[in-house]
Amino acid sequence: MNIHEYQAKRLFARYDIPIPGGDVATTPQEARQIAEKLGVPVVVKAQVLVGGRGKAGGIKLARNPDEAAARAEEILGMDIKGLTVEKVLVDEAADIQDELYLGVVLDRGNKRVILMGSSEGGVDIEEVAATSPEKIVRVTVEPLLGLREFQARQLAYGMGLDKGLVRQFVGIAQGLYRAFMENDASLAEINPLVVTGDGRLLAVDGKMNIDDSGLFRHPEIEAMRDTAEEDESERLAREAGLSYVDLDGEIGCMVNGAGLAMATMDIVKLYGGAPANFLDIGGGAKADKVAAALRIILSDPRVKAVLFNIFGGITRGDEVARGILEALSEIQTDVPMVVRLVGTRAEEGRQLLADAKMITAESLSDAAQKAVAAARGQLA
Amino acid sequence: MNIHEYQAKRLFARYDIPIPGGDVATTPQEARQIAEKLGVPVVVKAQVLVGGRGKAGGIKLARNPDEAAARAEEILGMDIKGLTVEKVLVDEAADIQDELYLGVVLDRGNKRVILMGSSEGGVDIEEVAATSPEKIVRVTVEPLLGLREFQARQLAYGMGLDKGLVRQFVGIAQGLYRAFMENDASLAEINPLVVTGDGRLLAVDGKMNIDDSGLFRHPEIEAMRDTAEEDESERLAREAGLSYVDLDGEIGCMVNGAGLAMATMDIVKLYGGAPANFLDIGGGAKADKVAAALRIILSDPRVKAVLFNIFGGITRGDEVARGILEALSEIQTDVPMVVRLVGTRAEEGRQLLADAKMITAESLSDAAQKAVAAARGQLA
Amino acid sequence: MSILVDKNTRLLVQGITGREGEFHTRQMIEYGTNVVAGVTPGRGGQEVAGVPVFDTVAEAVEKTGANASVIFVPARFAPDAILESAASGIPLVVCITEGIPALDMINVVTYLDEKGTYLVGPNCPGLITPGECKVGIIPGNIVMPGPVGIVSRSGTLTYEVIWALTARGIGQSTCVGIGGDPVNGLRFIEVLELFEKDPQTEQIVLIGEIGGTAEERAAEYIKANISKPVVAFVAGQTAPPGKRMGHAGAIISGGEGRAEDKIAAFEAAGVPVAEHPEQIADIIAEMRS
Amino acid sequence: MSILVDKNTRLLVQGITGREGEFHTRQMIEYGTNVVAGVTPGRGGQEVAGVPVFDTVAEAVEKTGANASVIFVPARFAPDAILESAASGIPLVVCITEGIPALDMINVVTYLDEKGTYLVGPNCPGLITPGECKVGIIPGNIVMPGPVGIVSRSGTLTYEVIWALTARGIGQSTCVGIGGDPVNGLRFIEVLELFEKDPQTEQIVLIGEIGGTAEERAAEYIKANISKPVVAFVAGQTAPPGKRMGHAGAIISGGEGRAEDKIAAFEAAGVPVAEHPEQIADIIAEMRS
Repeated sequence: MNIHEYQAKRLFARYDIPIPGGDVATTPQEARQIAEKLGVPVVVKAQVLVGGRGKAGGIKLARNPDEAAARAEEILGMDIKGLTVEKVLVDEAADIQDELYLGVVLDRGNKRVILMGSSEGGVDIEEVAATSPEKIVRVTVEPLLGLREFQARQLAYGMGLDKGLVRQFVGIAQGLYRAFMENDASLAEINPLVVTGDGRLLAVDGKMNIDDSGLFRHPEIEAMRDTAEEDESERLAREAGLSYVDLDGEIGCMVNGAGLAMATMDIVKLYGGAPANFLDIGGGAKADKVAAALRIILSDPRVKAVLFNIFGGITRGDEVARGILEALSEIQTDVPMVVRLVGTRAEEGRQLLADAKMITAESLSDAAQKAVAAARGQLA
Repeated sequence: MNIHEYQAKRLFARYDIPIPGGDVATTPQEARQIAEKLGVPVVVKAQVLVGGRGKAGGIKLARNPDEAAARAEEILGMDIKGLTVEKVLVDEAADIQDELYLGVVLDRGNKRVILMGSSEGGVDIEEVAATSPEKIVRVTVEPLLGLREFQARQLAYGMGLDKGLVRQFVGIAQGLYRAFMENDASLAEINPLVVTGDGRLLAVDGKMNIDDSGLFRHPEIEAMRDTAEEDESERLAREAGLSYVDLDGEIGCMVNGAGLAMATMDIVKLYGGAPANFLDIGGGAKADKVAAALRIILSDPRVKAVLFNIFGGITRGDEVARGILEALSEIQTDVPMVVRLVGTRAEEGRQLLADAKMITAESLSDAAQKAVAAARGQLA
Repeated sequence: MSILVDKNTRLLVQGITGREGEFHTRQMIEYGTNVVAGVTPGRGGQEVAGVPVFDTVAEAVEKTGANASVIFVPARFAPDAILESAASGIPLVVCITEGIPALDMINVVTYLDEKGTYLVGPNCPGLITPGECKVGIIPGNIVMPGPVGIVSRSGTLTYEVIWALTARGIGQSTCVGIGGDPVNGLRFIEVLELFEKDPQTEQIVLIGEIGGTAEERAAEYIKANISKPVVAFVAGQTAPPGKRMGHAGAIISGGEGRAEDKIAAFEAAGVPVAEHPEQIADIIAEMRS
Repeated sequence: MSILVDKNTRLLVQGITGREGEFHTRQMIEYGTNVVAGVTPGRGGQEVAGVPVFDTVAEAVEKTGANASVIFVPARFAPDAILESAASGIPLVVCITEGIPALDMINVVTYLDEKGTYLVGPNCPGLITPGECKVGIIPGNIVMPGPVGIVSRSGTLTYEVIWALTARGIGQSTCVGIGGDPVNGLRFIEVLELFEKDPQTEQIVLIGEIGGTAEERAAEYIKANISKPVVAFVAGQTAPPGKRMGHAGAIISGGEGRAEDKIAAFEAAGVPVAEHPEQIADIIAEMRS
């Protein structure tokens, strides 16, 4: 789960990381009031859970409260990569002398948490990694020891930080590490970490991703979830306990198992189609879950065909068939459907679906080709 | 540093360990009030930093507030192993069905923290270890992992605990472990951990020793120090930064280095004397520290001779000599003094002391023998 | 021969009294797995499917000589369960449980590495040596004994491949689902090493997916160390970056984890990459003919 | 020959700009120790006693090839300093600092054990190979090169013994003060093992004290593994139980740590135990005659 910049920074502040004064506005009037209270030039920043806000015009400077209101007016309601801006953060504009990068990430290959620092802040760290990898300094955290001060200093000196800033930096690095660990993050990032004209370090932008599996012990973070930012289908799927990702294609997919679901999407593409979604109903899904899944798929107007690929192990073919029938009993649809059922109670499932005007397939290749043809109106 | 039972239990309670209701009284009237408030039979317990209170008559049952006052009257002011009882703890009397032992200690040999549990509570665990070692169950905490739930369960099942009590026990074990770790303890002990008639676990007695080296980060524990319980000489020595332990003998010892100080005590004994104290002035002591040390030694009326054994490394012989002279300029004393100075600036030191009527010695054996003789009035 | 589990495996089931634990215990016994013990704290002394239940793993090991464990306990208790097995000296721990926080797993795998304990999973279907021993939830009716070793980050996708192989009359030595979590136990490399040493295994199937760099590392390792033919497949070519595709570990992020990079790495290592799951079986069949 | 330090030791001093650090750096240089670097964060680029100072140990090691470090930083920074040296690949770390919390040291020594880094101390005088290299604070003017290896939990008590040996014309191979803390690095056993292998060492002196069971373990080890003659001494026969005698580790508690038990253990292992420090030299002299 991702949280907004303002949420990440407020969380960082709880770990003694200095952030600019500021607050969130949902209207230009609120933006004006915040700017008035701050009494200094401000930056108005779109709060959307997607990268590239700056390039899209979602971050603007304002010298006074009137300008702040005007900039907020421009940004609120803006569409950034398909997401509507509902909130802006109005922050004190920092006196930026230098921009650094500091991030805590999970190094999956080495099964360790690492800290990365760079003197090249304010740009995408992946870009720095690609163009000047020597500008990125890394330290690996030993699970037994946690992040040690000497490691934070190694980062600081390695980044070529001014000696007078090292102590501040060490505090920030330790705070960011704690914020990462104590909130089950998979990413905690300050970019840029700014050196101000008067020699202070300031977290001007913040980003944090939380491990979904760890959310159960952080209800206060779960409460930060911005459902307005969430795709409607993805929200419904999450509530139904389904793993769902909305995509741009025309073939809806319902599969049991994440790897098989991806492989199903891929084979649709291989045969000339495009998947409309990733959808894993999980192991042992019952009819009601299957029905919910089908309703979500069919709610997408782009969907021109549905492909069911169920390899029964714990999941039973008859349960899946019942779920399909349940959903179809409520929804009127002309969308053609291709069903491939294999494994546990597949035969019973196929019999249940015999009257439902489904296209059946034996192999996955066969099913994918039929689904692509059906979406083109060449079948059914 | 040791803390009182009532302090240990209050600390345990902060880690969700159940303790009996109760409070501390310094007068019989207070004891009566506490018993009234509790409204049940109580136990009146002497709060002294020494073992064996029970056998000494320092723990008594009282069925009502009048009895509580009477028992407090008897216990307050009592002398237990040289310490005067200044406070009593008035606790609800528990309905004791069974007595267990639970302790967290540092296993020095293996450089690990271990938990020990036993179904034989209420008696000295060393006694259990000696008589029925199979009754003690141990688990070793991996530094990487901390105390894990499965380990607490292993203890519980190993102790033969009733299954219905295991969950409570696991919580108590984890609380005690955290109390140990978060307070830099060297020992945290519940003895007995009582099983009550209504199936609850209750920490009826508690003991905690704190690592002096860790005290700097626990000012709230440092504030628990009961200076009234402390030997006056030991308090003065602590304040002067000296390592001092009061003993029963007649030969005062001043030495630099802990090992050498012990060896000096031992050799005094070897030659028929008895050391009056352990005293390590530490490395590089200046004159004022030496003077403070000598004042403390001479304040002990049992002291019949003083032995200075200084092996100069960082410590300088002339500094030690100056400290001795400084102290002697203030104190009138007839106590004979034997000085052995070796190493850094020993010669200068000896010259400074030439006029001070000191007995000098070359070797440690020589010094010890002379000190023993001097204490017997056979020298000086 | 085979790897990790066989006729000599004496299996302990952690969470045996739970719904899933009991169901799969029966399935494993039915397949012929020697399930010697179950563990559920507080349920010691009971029996499930004829298997004695103990309160602690230590006691179960002592009384039954269990040498492998499989875990069916909820995510918040699973790290402790893994550690309990490892601390009790069990050399192979298989964790089926999904949804364990990644940061919890860091300490767990670090401890298991120090102990030299093998961990398969978490968030995996377990493993099966056809005709000998099933540990986990891979359907026993789709496998058959034979020469192909399978290692996979996926569950049902693996079944698909096994099915395709079996349909062509090609059996498997051992099928290992290493799981879809970002921080897990055995990775491709360790399992490849075991297959390389296993005399029964003649070809190896590696099923990867987007996320992380385990496939890239595996490709390098194969080039340097594996003499047996390997066929790879990578799921998620159509997955968008930044989105978690079901498995906690199946996400393209921080510029790493793309299917195309993984496929390129295999091709650079001379490992043929199938275009779809069933094609894996075709390639293996061709290799064997 | 000798153990742990010699002419090839390239020493780094952590906390070199502090009062103690600077003083002892000068003493060590004067003795002939090759002090190649100092480290104090924020003081990189300066010089102390002609020794270049760096901000981090990693940089100091890279620039100077330091292969041992000695620590003179205050107790609350010392664990970090030890870890910094170990993490930077230095194989021998000597920590003079007194007053480090015991629980901090548990994680530190666990990490160093995993890395295979030797730690001497903390709360120790360091070590000296007479005529070659002094690391720490043992006075250089009392030692002389020779055949006796010394290992001790104490500081000045060790000087006393060295002094007595030197006075009798008996030199030392290496003198190692392992320190008086309850949780420390090298123990008697590890140092005994090194002396056993060292051709220069002909006799070994072991100086123990009350607290813990290191002496009992050493006695067992000597009986089983040490062929060279060992003389022991145990300080604290007159110490009362439950009282800390200066050193954090010198306390009789929980029924363990008594001098009489330690002496009995040595005697049972056939190790002569001196009655007082000077007698150690007498016994060694007799052995050598």
